[in-house]
Amino acid sequence: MTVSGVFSAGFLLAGAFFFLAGTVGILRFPDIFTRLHAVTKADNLGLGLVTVSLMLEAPSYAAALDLAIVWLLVLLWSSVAAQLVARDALDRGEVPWRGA
Amino acid sequence: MTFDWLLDATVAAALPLVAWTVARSVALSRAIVLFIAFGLLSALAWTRLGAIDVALVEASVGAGLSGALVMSALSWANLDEATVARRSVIARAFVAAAIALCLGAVLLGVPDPSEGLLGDVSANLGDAGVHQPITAVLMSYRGYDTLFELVVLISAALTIGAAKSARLEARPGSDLLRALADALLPLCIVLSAYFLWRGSNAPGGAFQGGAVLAGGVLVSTLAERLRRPRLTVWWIRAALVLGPASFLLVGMPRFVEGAPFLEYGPQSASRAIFAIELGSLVTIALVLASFFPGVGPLETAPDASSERTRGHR
Amino acid sequence: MSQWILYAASAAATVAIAGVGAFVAVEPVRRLLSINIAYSGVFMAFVALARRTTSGEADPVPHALVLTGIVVSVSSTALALSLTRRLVRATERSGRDSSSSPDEREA
Amino acid sequence: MHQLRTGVATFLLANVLVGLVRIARGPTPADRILVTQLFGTSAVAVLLLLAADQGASSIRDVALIFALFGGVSLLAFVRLGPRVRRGGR
Amino acid sequence: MSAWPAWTVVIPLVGAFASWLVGRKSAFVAIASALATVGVTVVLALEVHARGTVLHRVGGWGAPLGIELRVDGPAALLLVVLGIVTALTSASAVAHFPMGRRRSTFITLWLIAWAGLNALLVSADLFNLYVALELITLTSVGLISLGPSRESIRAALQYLLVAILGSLGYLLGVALVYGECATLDVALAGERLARGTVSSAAFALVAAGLSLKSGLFPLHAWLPSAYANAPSPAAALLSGVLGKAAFVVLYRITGETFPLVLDAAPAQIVGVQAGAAIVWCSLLALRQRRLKMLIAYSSLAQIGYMFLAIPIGTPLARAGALYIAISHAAASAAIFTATGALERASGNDSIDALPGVAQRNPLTFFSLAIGGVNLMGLPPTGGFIAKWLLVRAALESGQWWWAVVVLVGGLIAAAYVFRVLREAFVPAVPLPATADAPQLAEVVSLLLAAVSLLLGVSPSWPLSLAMQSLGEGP
Repeated sequence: MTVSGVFSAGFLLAGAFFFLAGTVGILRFPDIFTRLHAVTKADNLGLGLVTVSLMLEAPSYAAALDLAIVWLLVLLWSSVAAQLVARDALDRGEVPWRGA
Repeated sequence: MTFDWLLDATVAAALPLVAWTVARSVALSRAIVLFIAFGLLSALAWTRLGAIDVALVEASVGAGLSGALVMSALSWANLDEATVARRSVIARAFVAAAIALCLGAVLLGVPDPSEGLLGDVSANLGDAGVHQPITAVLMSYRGYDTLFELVVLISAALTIGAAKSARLEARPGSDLLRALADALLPLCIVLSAYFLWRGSNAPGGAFQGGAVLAGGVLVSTLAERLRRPRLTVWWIRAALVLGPASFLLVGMPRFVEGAPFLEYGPQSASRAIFAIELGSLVTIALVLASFFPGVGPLETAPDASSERTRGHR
Repeated sequence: MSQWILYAASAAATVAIAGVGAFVAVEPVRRLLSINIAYSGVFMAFVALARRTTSGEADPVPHALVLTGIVVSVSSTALALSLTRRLVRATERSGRDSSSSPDEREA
Repeated sequence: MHQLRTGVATFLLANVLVGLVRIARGPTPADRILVTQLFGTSAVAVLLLLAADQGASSIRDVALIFALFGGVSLLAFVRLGPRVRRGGR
Repeated sequence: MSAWPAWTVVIPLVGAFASWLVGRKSAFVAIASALATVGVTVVLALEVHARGTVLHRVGGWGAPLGIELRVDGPAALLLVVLGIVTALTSASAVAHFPMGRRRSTFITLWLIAWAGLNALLVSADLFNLYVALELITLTSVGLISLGPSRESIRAALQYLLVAILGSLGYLLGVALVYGECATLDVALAGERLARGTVSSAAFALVAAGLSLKSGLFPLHAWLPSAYANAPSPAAALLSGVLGKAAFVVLYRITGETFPLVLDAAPAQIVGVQAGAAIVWCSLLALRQRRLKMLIAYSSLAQIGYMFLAIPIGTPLARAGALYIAISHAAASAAIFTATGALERASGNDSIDALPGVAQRNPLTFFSLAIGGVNLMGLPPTGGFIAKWLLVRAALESGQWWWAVVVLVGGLIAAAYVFRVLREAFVPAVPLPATADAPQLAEVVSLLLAAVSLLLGVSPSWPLSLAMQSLGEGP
């Protein structure tokens, strides 16, 4: 395996770990505001790592650019989604969790 | 055992499982979100089966726009009330299993392998005017079907548009949302052009392009950056029928001269198909976007709002 | 087991489950969701059957049929949702006039 | 590399399926809708992995569309979904 | 190769777009395209009569790659008669809807539905038939939802959900056929389809889906409310013309795609459903208090007669079913139009309110009566010819019990028709203060009744078309 292959595999596994973390978060966190963090932060980091891993092995410059665009789009949506959901929850009168 | 097989098996097993949970959901919001998950899983299945065109349409129309459509039902449908009686789950499961077994046995009884029409499609690609087999089937070999499909879309839009359209509730949108909409709309326009262009030799085409454009318009209307398309404006009425009209206009000259209907002629085929795809893209985008005003939220009376919220807390 | 068999079996199960769900559903939106899923199952059958070729390249005709089918089923979904919404609105309006609509009595 | 990528893709898919438990649990519609973000992101990752694995740029287009439409249903929920006025209850 | 089959589809489609673009003043466009469409179908029928089945290869590809349009005798007959009924019915819409948005929406939807109907009648492709069916479904739903009340919307929604569930079965059957023989052409598939599990299952799915869409017993309960709550012109169109679309598809593919499975169990199950529909729905019609509901249930019984062609299966039975379809199209459109006119006059469609209304509008009531005679199957209407053919076919094939069912159905029909007709002769004292029925609707219902009479008086030309594809004279 080439050096870039080793790095690529490493990033990939790291990305998978963050996805796992995100899922654990959405299942275990106590309220919607904390779960929001799990979904929009951990998963995006996971996707970023996967993207980096694939960029290292990308066949062409255009393909790598494509990957970057996809990741940026997901980031954009996540940031807006997080804000929308949090605001919606506050509007409905949900109180953020303060620790048990 | 390879991971390829495991991946396919997971997708194939998850699909009926999610279908079951949707049918069994008491809360409507649960059924709807699972329905969106089903769209996503089936897009994965299309990809695994090599149907990239179908996956593209599923991702945009199936999971994206349909998801948004049914999501809007949450505002007025009976919310999470237990309208689904929990009766005879076992009987239902038994019936479903019996039907599934029969259907499965029949489906697996068809000849294997079978080439289908693959050979015919490839052999005639030279005359069709495009290199991508699926675009050739959609626009050339079975263009007649596609013409009717566009008319189906239009007649749905017409009926929906004939009702008084609902107003969007004017809760102020955030600056972030507006910024997102302003960034997405140009991107969607560029991407829809890209899919249209790509359709002649790779997966893509008028449907994918139209759906992407409709998505951009939808986000912009939800962010209150665009007015919803109104079917009373004359140029929107004209644009709505552009797709089938371009089929007829492109097909007519040679048809009148005695050629078969929708025969484009060997020299002009690829230009003809491009013109039709362009028209269809406009129709598809407009119709899909116009599906939304009809399914917006009710204007709630002040006294009714408190009752409406009870169900989902 | 070859890939198409896996998905064809999945299609059969999906159609059966969602079809039964559509028949027993009482409320229009839920019935609509089940019908949509059952359609996806039918489309899956088409696409799985297209995969039986020896060359590995799939038969494009079923793919095109499925594309047409998806668009047709989205139109009917949108129409059904619009009608449901009009129905709910009409019921609410008449309920507000006479305050005897079953929906409001429940609430 | 092929086995690794398909393996990770399978793992992510399993991850999504476990995440569906949150949809079952709720408790509010917003909690459920939040999960669409989880599976949107995961689906993009799975598709990108498959695209790289099969060397098919068209699969990357599917991922692109998923990314483009990733939040549309969530947005529709927030803007068109159940309404509550502040202090309405 | 002839261009006429494609023209039957293109003209109403162009008319629909033109009326959509013109908007409010779309009545002129409607009249022009209706005349042109009827003209084209007549020319096409003459060509079929002279030269046999007419073929058009769309795009020049031909089966199995492309879609073929093939018009045989029965299809040509249906094109002409259903076309004339459709055209006449829509004329009453001008009287029903005041000029405005609802009228122009009606006209556009009606023309699209007509295009879909013609597409369905000329198409020889299984998937194209599905798309045409869906087009007819969606436009029918649109037409129902133009009705006045909340019930219209409820009926439209119900109609849509049931219809797409029916299409699901049909589509699954098509998937099986394509999987088995790699073609979607109805005749080519028939050649390649061997007797076996797959073909039986495909037929069962297709027949189940289409009979659900037609409202065949026992899954019929959803249909009457659609007919009763739609605006009268739409109800006439639905019960007379559009409601037969699914049956026409089944008629075509039992003849061309599934001739081998006709003696198998699924066909006999369809027969039991048809017999039950004839008896049970006629009995239900007897119990109705609203005239529209009565006609709706009688339409369901008539659907049952048509489906009898499948278990009997002989050419004569097929001709009989076809004749039921066309004579009932004219008769039920006449009845619904007349009922609409009477309803306009009296304000409701209750049977008890009929006496006075009938005396004030004798002409309208006369067309109602002719339609009723057709439902009973008495001469000189087309209904008589149709039932005579069915009875003869049943006896000739040795399945005498279907003949009994046909006769019993006719007797019950006589009971409910006389129940309505009696009211005309009950003197109403004092004569209620009702308005006169709209003249246009009156004329239209008379013309429709005349069509159903004409089919009974001079059956030779229609019958020779109906039997043409079967290679046998009248």
